Amino acid sequence: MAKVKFETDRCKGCKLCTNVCPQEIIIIEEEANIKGYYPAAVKETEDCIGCAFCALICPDVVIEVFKE
Amino acid sequence: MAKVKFETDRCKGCKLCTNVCPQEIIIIEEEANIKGYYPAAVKETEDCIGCAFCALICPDVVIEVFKE
Amino acid sequence: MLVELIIAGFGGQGVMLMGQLLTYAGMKAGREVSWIPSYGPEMRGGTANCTVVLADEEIASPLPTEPNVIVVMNRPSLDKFAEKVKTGGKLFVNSSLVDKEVQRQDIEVIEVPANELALDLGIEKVANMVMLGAVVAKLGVVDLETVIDSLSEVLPAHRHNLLELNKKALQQGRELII
Amino acid sequence: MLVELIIAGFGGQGVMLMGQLLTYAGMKAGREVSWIPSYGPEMRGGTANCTVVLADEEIASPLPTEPNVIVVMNRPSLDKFAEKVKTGGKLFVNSSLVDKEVQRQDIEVIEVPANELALDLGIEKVANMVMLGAVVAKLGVVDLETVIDSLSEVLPAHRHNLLELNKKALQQGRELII
Amino acid sequence: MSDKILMKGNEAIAEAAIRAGCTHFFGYPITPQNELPAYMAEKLPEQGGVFLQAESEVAAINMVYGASAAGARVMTSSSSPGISLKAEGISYIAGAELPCVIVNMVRAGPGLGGIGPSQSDYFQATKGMAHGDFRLAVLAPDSVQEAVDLTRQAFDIADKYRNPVMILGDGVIGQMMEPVEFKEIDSPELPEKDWIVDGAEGRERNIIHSLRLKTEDLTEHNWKLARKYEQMQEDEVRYEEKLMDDAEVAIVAYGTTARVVKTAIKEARAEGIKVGLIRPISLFPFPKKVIKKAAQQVDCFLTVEMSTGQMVEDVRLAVNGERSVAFYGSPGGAVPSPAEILVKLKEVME
Amino acid sequence: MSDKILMKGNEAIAEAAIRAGCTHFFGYPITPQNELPAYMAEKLPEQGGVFLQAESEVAAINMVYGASAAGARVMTSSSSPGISLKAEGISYIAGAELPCVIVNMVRAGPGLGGIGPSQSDYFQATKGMAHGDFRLAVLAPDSVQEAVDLTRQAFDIADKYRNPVMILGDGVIGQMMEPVEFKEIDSPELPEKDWIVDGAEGRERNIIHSLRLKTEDLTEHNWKLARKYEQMQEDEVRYEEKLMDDAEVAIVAYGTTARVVKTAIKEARAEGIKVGLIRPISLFPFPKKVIKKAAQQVDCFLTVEMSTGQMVEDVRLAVNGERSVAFYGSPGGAVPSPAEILVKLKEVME
Amino acid sequence: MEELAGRPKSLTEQEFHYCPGCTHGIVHRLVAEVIDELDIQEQTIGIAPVGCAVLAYDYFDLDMLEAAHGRPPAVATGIKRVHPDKVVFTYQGDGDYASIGTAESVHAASRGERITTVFINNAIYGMTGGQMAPTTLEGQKATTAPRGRDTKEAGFPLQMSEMLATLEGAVYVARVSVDTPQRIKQAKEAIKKAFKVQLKGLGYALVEVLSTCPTNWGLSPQQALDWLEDNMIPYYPLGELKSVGEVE
Amino acid sequence: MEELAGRPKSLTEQEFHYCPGCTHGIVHRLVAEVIDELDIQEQTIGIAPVGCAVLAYDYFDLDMLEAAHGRPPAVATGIKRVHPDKVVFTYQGDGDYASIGTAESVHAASRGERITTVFINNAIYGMTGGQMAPTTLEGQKATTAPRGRDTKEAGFPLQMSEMLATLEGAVYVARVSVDTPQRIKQAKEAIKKAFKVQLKGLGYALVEVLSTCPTNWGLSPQQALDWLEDNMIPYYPLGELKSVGEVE
Ligand SMILES: Cc1ncc(C[n+]2csc(CCOP(=O)(O)OP(=O)(O)O)c2C)c(N)n1
Ligand SMILES: Cc1ncc(C[n+]2csc(CCOP(=O)(O)OP(=O)(O)O)c2C)c(N)n1
Ligand code: SF4
Ligand code: SF4
Ligand code: SF4
Ligand code: SF4
Ligand code: SF4
Ligand code: SF4
Ligand SMILES: [Mg+2]
Ligand SMILES: [Mg+2]
Repeated sequence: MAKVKFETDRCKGCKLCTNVCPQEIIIIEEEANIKGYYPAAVKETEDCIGCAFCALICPDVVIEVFKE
Repeated sequence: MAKVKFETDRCKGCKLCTNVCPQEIIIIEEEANIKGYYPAAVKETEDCIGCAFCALICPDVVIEVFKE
Repeated sequence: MLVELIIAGFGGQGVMLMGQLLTYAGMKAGREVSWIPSYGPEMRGGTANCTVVLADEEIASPLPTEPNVIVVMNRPSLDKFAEKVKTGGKLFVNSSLVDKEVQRQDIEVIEVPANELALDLGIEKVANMVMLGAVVAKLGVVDLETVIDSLSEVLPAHRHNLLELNKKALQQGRELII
Repeated sequence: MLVELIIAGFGGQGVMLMGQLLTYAGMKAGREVSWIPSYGPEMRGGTANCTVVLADEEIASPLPTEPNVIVVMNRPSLDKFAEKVKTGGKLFVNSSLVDKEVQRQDIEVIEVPANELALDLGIEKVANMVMLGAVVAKLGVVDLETVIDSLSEVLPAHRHNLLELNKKALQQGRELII
Repeated sequence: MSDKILMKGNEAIAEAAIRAGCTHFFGYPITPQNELPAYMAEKLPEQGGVFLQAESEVAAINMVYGASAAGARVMTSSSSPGISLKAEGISYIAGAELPCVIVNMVRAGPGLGGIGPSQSDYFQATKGMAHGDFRLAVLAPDSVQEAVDLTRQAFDIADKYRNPVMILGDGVIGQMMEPVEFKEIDSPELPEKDWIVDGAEGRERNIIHSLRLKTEDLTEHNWKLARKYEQMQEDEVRYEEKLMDDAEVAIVAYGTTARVVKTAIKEARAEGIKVGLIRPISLFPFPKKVIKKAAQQVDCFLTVEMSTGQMVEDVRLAVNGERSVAFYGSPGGAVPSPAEILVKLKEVME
Repeated sequence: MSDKILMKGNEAIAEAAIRAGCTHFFGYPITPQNELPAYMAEKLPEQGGVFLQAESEVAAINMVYGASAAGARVMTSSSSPGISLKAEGISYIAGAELPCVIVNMVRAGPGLGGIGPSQSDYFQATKGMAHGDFRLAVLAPDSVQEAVDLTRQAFDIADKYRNPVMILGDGVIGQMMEPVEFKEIDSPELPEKDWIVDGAEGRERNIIHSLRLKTEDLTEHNWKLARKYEQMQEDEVRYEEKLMDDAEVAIVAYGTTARVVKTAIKEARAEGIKVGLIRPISLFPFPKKVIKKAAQQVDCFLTVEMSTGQMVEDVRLAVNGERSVAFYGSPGGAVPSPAEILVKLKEVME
Repeated sequence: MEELAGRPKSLTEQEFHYCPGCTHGIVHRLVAEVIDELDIQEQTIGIAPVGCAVLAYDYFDLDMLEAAHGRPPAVATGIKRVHPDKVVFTYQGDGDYASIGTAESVHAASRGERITTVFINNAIYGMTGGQMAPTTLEGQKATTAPRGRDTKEAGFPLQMSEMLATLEGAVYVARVSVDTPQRIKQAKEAIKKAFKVQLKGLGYALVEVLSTCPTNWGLSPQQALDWLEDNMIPYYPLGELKSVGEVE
Repeated sequence: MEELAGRPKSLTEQEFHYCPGCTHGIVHRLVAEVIDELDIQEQTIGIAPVGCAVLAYDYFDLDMLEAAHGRPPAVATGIKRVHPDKVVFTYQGDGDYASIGTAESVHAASRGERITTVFINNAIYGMTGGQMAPTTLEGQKATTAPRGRDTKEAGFPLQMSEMLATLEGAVYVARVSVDTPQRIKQAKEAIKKAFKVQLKGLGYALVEVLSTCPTNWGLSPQQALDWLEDNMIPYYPLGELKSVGEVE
């Protein structure tokens, strides 16, 4: 079981993570964060396979990935 | 028939010409030139074969070589 | 007449262009004018702003310390600039993106839902022109027509396809004030 | 006592060493001393010289404009420096290499056949020491013994095999004067 | 309405340079002057000129040396750290007596400092630019229009004296847009460039060098340069006086600072304070006679600079003890406010 | 006989630096200071120190920046054109508040100029070294012994103020041999170097930088630097006065020139002229109080420099119009003769 | 729960000031991860360049310096010669490393200076707003190459790594990219090796990282990655150009 | 009588100030001969370096400049961009070209600047009295390497030509020597080709000439030539390293 965690207020909405997720479960939220960017988030967390691609490509160290 | 001509007062007595002459006819004079160097000269001019090695290696453009 | 104005917003909101257009129109209208941008690395991912002065006399300092008009296009700009408006001055707020209430009583606050009105026109990008239309109409120091006339000269050639849209946006902004 | 002296010659004749040795001996003898060389690109294939001052009092300028002693080791140096000797001063000429007559009447000219005397000792290279021996003997401001004592301290270690020869050369030069 | 156009200082200087016949530009990017090379990159090739981004400021200034020696009107621009890197090259250009125009859009130092407007390169520009006894002519505009006008003059001064000329601005002058007019100006008579190197076809060869091995030659050369600078002192002093007629205090300020001072003076006058402005436009040659004369009239001077105090020394040298000279400085990349200046002014007048 | 040894200025400075605890030297060859790096190359490795010939002066000064940041006592040396190349780096060092010692054996400029002794880098050393509001402490010895003594002090001043210190000499000082003594000196109390970067083991990390993006920070930083320089003005002024007690004229001169002036003064005194010498040893901080005081006593000043006139401005600033200040210069790499100076002196006294 | 990815210890909490999608941030993270994994945080001194990464000293939780534009290799040399037992790295852009700093880069490599360089090749001057870099590709537009780089006027894009690999002192030279997760992993391996080379005292180690500048390329972050892949990698081939001596 | 050898027209009458046996003089003559043979004396602008050849402007009977130390390629660029139809060459020592001027050398080559460089590699700083050059050989003594060059401290002798040959803009790169009459002839051919490359506008042309400095090597002129042959040629192999495009 994998888990991803987004530190939303660091996100700049670059969407790189959304593009690399093999599960295509990362979406961009409709609410801007404090910085004014529309941040990324994972909705169907249960589908995450813990590949960490998102974290690898995130330029702003927004994402943590855990595995049990 | 070849001829060599040394502009003696330009010579710095480095002896490079004496070493390359295949005919070994270049010698160093015993009298210093105006600069205070002992200049090179050819004594047995008739033995010169006009190879121009001396002129090629002379760093001070002292030597002219002619051929008839 | 002396308008000392700061326009501030997000990089990409087109605040520089707003200022340039106003300045250009001011020049066309025979005013003394100056425009000056913020510049440099703080622009990376941050806010951008420019300062415009329109005057009847030779402009001494192009960098007013107490501007009488400030236009804020986003929240961080409000936070940074709301305090700087001169008493009796005007603060234009892009209410589409700023939901915070302005506390000052000594200035006039004009709320312009610029992004929403722009979206009405079909493209959010012209929110800046909507706001500018409102500002120009409110200040009344240059005609909006002059601003519209300036568009083709200030916009780079490859953006001239957007002239009509920008014009509409400017007019939209004016509507709001009238 | 104030000796202001220039030693000039060909690069390679060891004029710098002559000056340093004299300066060192002067220091040993308790004099105020300074030594200063010519330096830089003009040294390429040209003449070299150094200036020595020996004094009883603190040396003001280490660069006398009118030296009272000049030592010339070759012809170009004579041409350059003969005029500079102060009236009443001394000019030492290496007569082995300089055949030109010195015209000045207001100075004392001392001819030293330094190269020849050096050759007598078997090695022309010590012509400089021969000359120095003569200079020291003539001036009398430091003992030749002090100069000889200084040799081992001024000569670099790898040249210490030549100490004895240099000593002889110095003495040879003195002979000439006495 | 005039034929004025609205332009950024950096771009206006570039345009003015092109109109002054500048055909070659060599530079290296640095804020806040980047619009200048960008403009050159766009426009120069269109006119058969050459824009080249050099690998560094050091390379750029040496390309300028080469192009100037080859006879071109040539320009480079940079900002403080980049100008420091050009120091050696500028000294060579001055030593070899080559004309060129160098723009310095000063930012606050030292080191990387900040990019805000500053005047902390005054000493460097006017006195200690690099090793050796030479000077730049230094022109400091306070508006985009003046930047345009001075750019033209800079090229003429450079050619007239065969000496580098610096235009000293800052981020405000470079980044600001103001209406400008490019007037048609007749060129002054300038000496023929018979000293250039372009292949000695049908003439004696030319040599460009700054080396002078004989001390007599170098001494004479340095006095020759010194005479040039004295000539500039005679002929090239530029300044503005404002409200000096009845002034009891004179503020001395240049460039961007002078703009702010004008506002301060307006406010002071409104309060009945008799204060005027002396604005040096040429920082070298410095308008010392004007200040000396003013010293006969005013009670005291206040020098305002965006630095911890540099031009104030030249003001003091000109005043020569006749009056007191106070200083107010803003050295961190911030333009001082008229209010601060006013406070200082009142303090000084007590 | 003392334990004096006969040494060249360049070598003596190197030896003094090593004795002062200098462990690192980075330089690039240039006449007339080559014996200094050569000496370092010979001796430093023997003591576990590091000598490195850098690829250029630019690299050398930035190596100095690194080594100083890493906590070493570090030195570089060069001569005029090389110092110009170091300008940017020196500004960074000053901006980042790093201590180091820089030797400049000045040669005549501008450009390649000549290699003769000169004082034409005075402005550069004391005022306009590079961009930004910073100063070097500048020490100018007039003998090999003084060069030795000042070298030690230079390192202490550098560490005390966290500021670069320049030793300003010329070919005479560097090439001359004079007897010297290396005295054992107790180190003054110096602040602990708790700011260095050497891997943040068991402590808070340190950052060395000159960038300050916020104008308030940079403003405060520049005023902090300015206060340092004022502190130097209080504590670090060094000068020599000679025969000033009854002097009616004061000659102001430093370094090599002061030596010649001493001879000139001796000759003048022999003719009954009451002339004395004020010799600034620290050029920055400049001994302005001493000169100001002398202005109450003498009738006039004569400044003698190997330049077309640089320090004379500081003399005039100090005198502040109280007395006339004349100038005599020799700007081509030649030391002026006592006779020339005497002629000028008589002219001035008329 | 095991953490597979997260914030490395050697980064501070400070948010990067880089533009959205700028790969500077990725490389920062990789360098910090390597330092963590080698457990050298308290022995490492990092040098920030002048360029967009100028504030790197705020991001790496290490002893840090900011060096003048182009001079990090010289500054690193100064530090390393004082502390030969510490780890010193420079982080530099293409303008910094391959243009103004060419002499310092070449000679640090030639000396075999025992330092590590992470060289961010984004084919542009990011910080100053999009001027041509030495590595800007043929035809690529920049504010100082408004018609696209013309090799006749501006010369050819500089293959710095290939050039430096000819030097004996450069013992490890690799070019990597950060445009895909796979390549990001490889990039990290190369950076790690470049640090190990230093720890072993073998000589100079260089990792060139192909990077994006969405802002000045005028592309979205993803388009920028694609452009990198399509245009940069063909001209700047990936891989180890040189690896002398054993590091493991 | 036919003149087989003599004073080329493109040299002035001025005597060289070089030390006895210094090969700078040979190379001067070769360059002048090439200019004569190509008949370009009135189209050529030469640039003297700072180094022993600083006075080259007195010797070449051409329009000449003296450039700051290391900057001849930048100065040449400035001239060439003003007069693209003229011939511009730089004459530089190893300190000038390969140390302080590295950035200018690399970038002139990389730009394919249409200029010619004659690069005198004498493995020492002649002018300043024998300091280590970037090209000083391992173990070779110099005033700043009193124990001989230690590659651990000072790095490896820089093979500048090999390094620059990797650059696309450098279209002709050759290394020659002037230690024997035969090699002197080859050297002249290479120099000639380097000028022809420029005349054809092909790009940057470089000829590295292995040379002697008897004075600072502490050898007689002949010993110096022998030392060059025995020590320099093995490390700096002779020949054309690169020749792109046809020149004849
Ligand atoms: C001496 C000097 N010259 C120029 C600059 C301006 N400058 C700052 S960053 C930079 C280049 C940045 O480009 P690069 O090194 O490629 O880094 P990037 O921003 O692309 O990461 C320049 C030219 C400077 N600060 N100092
Ligand atoms: C900026 C600068 N740095 C240093 C010098 C001193 N300098 C003069 S020539 C030279 C090096 C000469 O060596 P090289 O280039 O190999 O030429 P060579 O004399 O051997 O022919 C140096 C360092 C200088 N004149 N300018
Ligand atoms: S870890 Fe992999 S699967 Fe999970 S969200 Fe990230 S990219 Fe998608
Ligand atoms: S990659 Fe990072 S910064 Fe970009 S959208 Fe995803 S979480 Fe946000
Ligand atoms: S031409 Fe040949 S044979 Fe004649 S002297 Fe010269 S080297 Fe000897
Ligand atoms: S090679 Fe030339 S300089 Fe040397 S000895 Fe022969 S003629 Fe004289
Ligand atoms: S300008 Fe380019 S390199 Fe700089 S932060 Fe933005 S995207 Fe990154
Ligand atoms: S020092 Fe060396 S390179 Fe210079 S002229 Fe003498 S021998 Fe030639
Ligand atoms: Mg970049
Ligand atoms: Mg050499």
